[in-house]
Amino acid sequence: MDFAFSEDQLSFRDAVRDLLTRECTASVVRDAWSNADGRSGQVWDLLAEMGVLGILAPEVDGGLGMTMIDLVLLIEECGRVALPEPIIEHAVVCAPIIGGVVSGSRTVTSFIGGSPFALYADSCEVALVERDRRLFTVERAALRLTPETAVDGSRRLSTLEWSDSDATEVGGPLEAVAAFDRGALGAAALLLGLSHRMLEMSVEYASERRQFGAPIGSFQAIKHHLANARIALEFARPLVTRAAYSLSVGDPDASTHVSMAKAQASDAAMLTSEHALQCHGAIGYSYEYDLHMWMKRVWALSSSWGDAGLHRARVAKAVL
Amino acid sequence: MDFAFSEDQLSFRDAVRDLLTRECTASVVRDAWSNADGRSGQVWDLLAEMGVLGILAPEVDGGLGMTMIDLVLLIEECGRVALPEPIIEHAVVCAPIIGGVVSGSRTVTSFIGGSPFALYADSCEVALVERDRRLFTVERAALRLTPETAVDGSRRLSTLEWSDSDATEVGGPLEAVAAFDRGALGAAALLLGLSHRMLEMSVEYASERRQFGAPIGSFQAIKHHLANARIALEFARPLVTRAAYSLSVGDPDASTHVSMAKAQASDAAMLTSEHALQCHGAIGYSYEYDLHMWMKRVWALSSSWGDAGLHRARVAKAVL
Amino acid sequence: MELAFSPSEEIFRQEVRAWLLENVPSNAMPSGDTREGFEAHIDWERRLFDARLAVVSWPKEFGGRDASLWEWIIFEEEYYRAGAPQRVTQNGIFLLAPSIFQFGTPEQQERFLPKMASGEETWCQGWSEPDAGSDLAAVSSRAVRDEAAGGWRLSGQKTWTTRGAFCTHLFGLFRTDPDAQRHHGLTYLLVPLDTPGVTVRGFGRLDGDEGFAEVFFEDAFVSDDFVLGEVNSGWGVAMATAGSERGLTLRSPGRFTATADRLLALWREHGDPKDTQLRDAVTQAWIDTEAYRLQTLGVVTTLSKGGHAGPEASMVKIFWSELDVRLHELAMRILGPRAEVAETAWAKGWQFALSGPIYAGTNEIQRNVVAERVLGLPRK
Amino acid sequence: MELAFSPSEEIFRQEVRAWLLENVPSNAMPSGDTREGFEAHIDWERRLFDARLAVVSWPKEFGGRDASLWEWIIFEEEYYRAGAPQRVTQNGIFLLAPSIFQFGTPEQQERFLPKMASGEETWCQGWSEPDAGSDLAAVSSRAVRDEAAGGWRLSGQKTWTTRGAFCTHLFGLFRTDPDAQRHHGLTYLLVPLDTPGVTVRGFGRLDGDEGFAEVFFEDAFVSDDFVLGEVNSGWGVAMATAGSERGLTLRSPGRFTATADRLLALWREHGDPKDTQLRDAVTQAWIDTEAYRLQTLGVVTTLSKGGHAGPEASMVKIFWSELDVRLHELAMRILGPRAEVAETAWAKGWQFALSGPIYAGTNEIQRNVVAERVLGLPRK
Repeated sequence: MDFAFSEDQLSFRDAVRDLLTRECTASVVRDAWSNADGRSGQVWDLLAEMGVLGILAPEVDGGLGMTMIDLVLLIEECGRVALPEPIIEHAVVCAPIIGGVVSGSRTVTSFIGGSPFALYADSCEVALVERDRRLFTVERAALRLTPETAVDGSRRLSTLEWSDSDATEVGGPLEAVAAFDRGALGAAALLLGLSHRMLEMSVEYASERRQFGAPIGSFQAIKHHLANARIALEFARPLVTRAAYSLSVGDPDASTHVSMAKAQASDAAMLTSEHALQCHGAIGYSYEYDLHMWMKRVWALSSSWGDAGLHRARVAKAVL
Repeated sequence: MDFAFSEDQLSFRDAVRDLLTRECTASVVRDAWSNADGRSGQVWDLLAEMGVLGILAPEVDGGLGMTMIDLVLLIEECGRVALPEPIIEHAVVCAPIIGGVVSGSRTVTSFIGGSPFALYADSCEVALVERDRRLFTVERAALRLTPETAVDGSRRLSTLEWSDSDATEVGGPLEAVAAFDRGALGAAALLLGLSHRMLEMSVEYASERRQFGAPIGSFQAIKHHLANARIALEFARPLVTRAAYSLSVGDPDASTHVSMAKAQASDAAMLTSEHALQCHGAIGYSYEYDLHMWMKRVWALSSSWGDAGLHRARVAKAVL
Repeated sequence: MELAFSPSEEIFRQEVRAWLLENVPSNAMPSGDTREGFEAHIDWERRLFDARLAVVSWPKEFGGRDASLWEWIIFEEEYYRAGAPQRVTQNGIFLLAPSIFQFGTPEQQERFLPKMASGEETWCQGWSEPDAGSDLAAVSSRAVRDEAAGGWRLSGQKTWTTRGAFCTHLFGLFRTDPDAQRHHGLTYLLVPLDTPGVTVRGFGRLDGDEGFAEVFFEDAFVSDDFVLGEVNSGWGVAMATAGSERGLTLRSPGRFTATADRLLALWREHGDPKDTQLRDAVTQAWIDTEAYRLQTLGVVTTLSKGGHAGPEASMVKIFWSELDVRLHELAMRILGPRAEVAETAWAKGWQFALSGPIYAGTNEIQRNVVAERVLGLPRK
Repeated sequence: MELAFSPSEEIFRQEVRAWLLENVPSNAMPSGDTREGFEAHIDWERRLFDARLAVVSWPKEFGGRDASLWEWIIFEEEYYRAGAPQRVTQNGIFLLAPSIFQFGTPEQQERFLPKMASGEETWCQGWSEPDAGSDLAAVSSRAVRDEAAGGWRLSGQKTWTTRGAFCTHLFGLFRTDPDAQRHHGLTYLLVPLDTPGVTVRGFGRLDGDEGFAEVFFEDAFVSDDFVLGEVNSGWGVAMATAGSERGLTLRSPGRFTATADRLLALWREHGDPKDTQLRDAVTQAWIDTEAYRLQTLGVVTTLSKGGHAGPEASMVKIFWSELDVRLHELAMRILGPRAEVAETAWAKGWQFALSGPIYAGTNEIQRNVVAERVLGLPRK
């Protein structure tokens, strides 16, 4: 029994954190709200260069042929900086089953698992889509896009339509469930990262902001709000790690473990977002301050890839 | 529109409060945990003398022929002192439909609405029972009792069995629903009274008890626990009052109003009980201190006469 | 106890309902917290005023109808039930006006109230400052006496001023006695925003609308006529009405009842009836909405009989603000992944609801008030 | 990362499971927090000890097996899964023993540990006093130096001492430097309860059992051999192990996993499958139980590699205590009005669970610790 990441996994995580802290600053995220494709520009290529996009891709395809337990910490880092990219769709969902994703130049999105929208479909080259519980790829040119504006301005949404004749089958029902599970776990990891950063922002602000002659972080109500967020995250992370492990080793209960992780991470992230805003007060409610970009990503991801209720129902079916 | 009790109603309430504060002390409640019948002895007769037991009884029967809006505040007072008596069963459920309850000498209990137990059946003279959605009375001698020990030592529980030949029909399905509604509203009123007293005990204790050089009630965590209880009660009472009014005027939505009241009062009382214990710390956890008797009554009443979930389901059926 | 409205109150309800049915725009206006939307909303306010529906509870002479509090409750119910536009005049008519009625001179009432009612003059609130948010008594904006000119010269900065970039006037607290501490030595001033020396910079809120503003004062002059109440007694002016009115007039039950009705409709259309988990939560939100409405009827009964609301108003503020969050959160849960589409009333309403536990005194501060002033727990 | 136990660990599990299957009494014993129940439980402890299962993680010389923390986790899982009796020795073996291992002299280890393991000597905790509950540093019980006799004379009072009326020994903090303030000048003493001058009065807990005691000291003498750690350094002794051990050994995951398993069984038997509201809550409680188990695996991994637990233990304490309340509350909801029957494990367990957020440092204090020492928020 050893419930810890390896030194290699941790140093890869540190390297990705360094890269993202340097390159994917809050102003990169803010730019994505108003730029053409809602994405980060060069950060995507830098992640490709580091090998992050191809972790799950087969070695024969130029990938690293590794597993979810090698990737999960890196996805969390993408959450920490609110990376505006189809990182889950491309690197987590599609990498193991669609070729050519390693360099990042042929970006893949997905439209599966009953999701009403695809993310960044307008700037992707290909989409993984689901119909009748089977998976297909469709090239960008063959997709009809109907865009929708999201609350999170960097999330470019569209609904997709396509003709069967333009779709190439790449998997059946088992692959479809596995792809959804990977997506849900990816979302859970992103939510952890987003939440930890919101909590950091809140601790920093509450330690500096003074009211009634003291830092507001010295007041017990603020302390307990943020302690509760920290506790929720403390007891979400092990579920996310375990689900990543189960996917990696092909545990027969992996889907249930993923659902536990996503339910817990969704709830913990919503709680953190609520307390983070409340502890910031009015400044957190202003558009110029960064917090709202993290919050809005959390709102979106907590209900994407199955919300907490859907995942608890999946767990209930398995364990009750 | 006038959402206030009349002067008469308020002075009757005050008189009952005076009586109960004087006569139904915590030691009377404590005695009921170990005495023969689990009841208050003379307090019952004093309530009868004041006319409380016969408020809903028809005038022809010696009662006051009044309505639930005249009674609800008095029931709340019974809750405040944790009166160990079948006050709901006798004065709220049975008084309008069974004769001879005014003097209190012929005490009536009830075994209706799907409740698994009757209260104080061993010391009552008659029971109102339900079978096939119809109401009957059965004399004590014709009842077979199987006692059960309750967590609240003053609640003497039994299951009842009887022969149809010993049962006298006193009402059909409509009366059965009305009797259950009265019982549920009575329980809601008791819960309010119990909760307000628990809150008072907690405020008193937190104002006196010092730790870290200050009264614990000056710490924000304690303040917010008790404020939350107070708010929950503030927004439960109007629902209880409205339900009493609706029963009094025969509002067609009265059952729904009762369910709203019982759901809210159950939840508010459970919340208050939790915070009251937590703010007391170890002393509240000791048997010698009075708080636990109030808490245990709350636990019992919050799930008797329909728990919050059952009543919300009733509301859902009506409004969704 | 009597829980029915009188025949004359019901007639009033019918009149209001009929007028709204005829007049409420069928297409949603742009947000009143943007410049274009604000102007459209002021047009709407003018129509309300012309129908004598802008400020029903005010005296006739100032544009009202001398309506009772009960009629005001009815008006609000009908207004929100009809889906009528946001009231961009609210900080004037609901927050400032009660103070002017209580503390203003007859001249001030005559000067300010009719134009406020008609929307000709629009008011924003100047409480918060960069270092005075929850801690309102930390206000440091100054007003220095100009004896010669018969007035006050203002300097300092206000912020988080809702619709400050579009309003014509600001009311706020300024420190007039520099030696006094905390809530002493403050004066309640009424400031035209076109006064020389006043600069307003709008900035964005969470939902992207430019609904906030910073207001800078550099030697801006206001005359003595623009002092509300006594000099150095501004805290009392601000608090006296806040306590009794805030809980009631800022957020009438009609607003939440209308939201709850929409939530129930959303549930009926999109909810899974087999999902008793979500059904239970929706039902509880409805119960809470009813609890809020009924609690308000109790408060109005008390006020109608000459009573006061007191610190219990803090419970009201906590309850409605958290209820509003819950109502919208449930809508988001019903909508599921579709909730992130920006162009829905729910997405906008959710973002707005999140401000409730923060503005008008954070709920943490309100809970302190409940603990100390309602329950009597020790301050320290 | 490797989330399977090793073959030798699985063999250990099988041995423990087989022994428990054979030995756990089929009828529930009376509560160990009553006099008769306590004695029955001590007999049980003796059988555990004879099987070398009382203190598996201790060195062999003191009655253990030198088991790893992983094996200890396995032992606990099996113990609670088997529904084996309450450990009335727990305050000795889980709370005092780690301190004796860390701070005790070889002679003290030899003197105290074997008899603790066998249940011959049973220990209760003497932290709380009438005026020192959450505020442990307010301890005022005194120990005055008796140089001639080579020891200390105790006076004062402890209270809320669990099973104090039945245990043979008490460990606690006493003020040895009357001039020192708060957590300075305290000494950690081991006190036989049959010492002249010690009086114990048992009193009832919430659930009616006489599980609490007051312990009075009037010039009671303990010799220097009974000082654990340095004189005037008792606070450090008490805290050093509390931080790293409390979170782990006081409440092992096996306990909650067993409760959750019983809850799931109760749901399957009595739950309404169409009630997704309650089903959802039961499922969430199961998820939380799993989260607790997995989080502990992380802590054990850290400790096994020589790391320390630190203030994160406060998160653990908050989580298990509130999880335990929730698990029992859900059982009460499933049972509905039948829950008030006293003679069920759930009713008893519910009442016990309510003490969790209070003892071992109230959750309010633990949340302060999380805020200040995990998150780094300012103390003042």
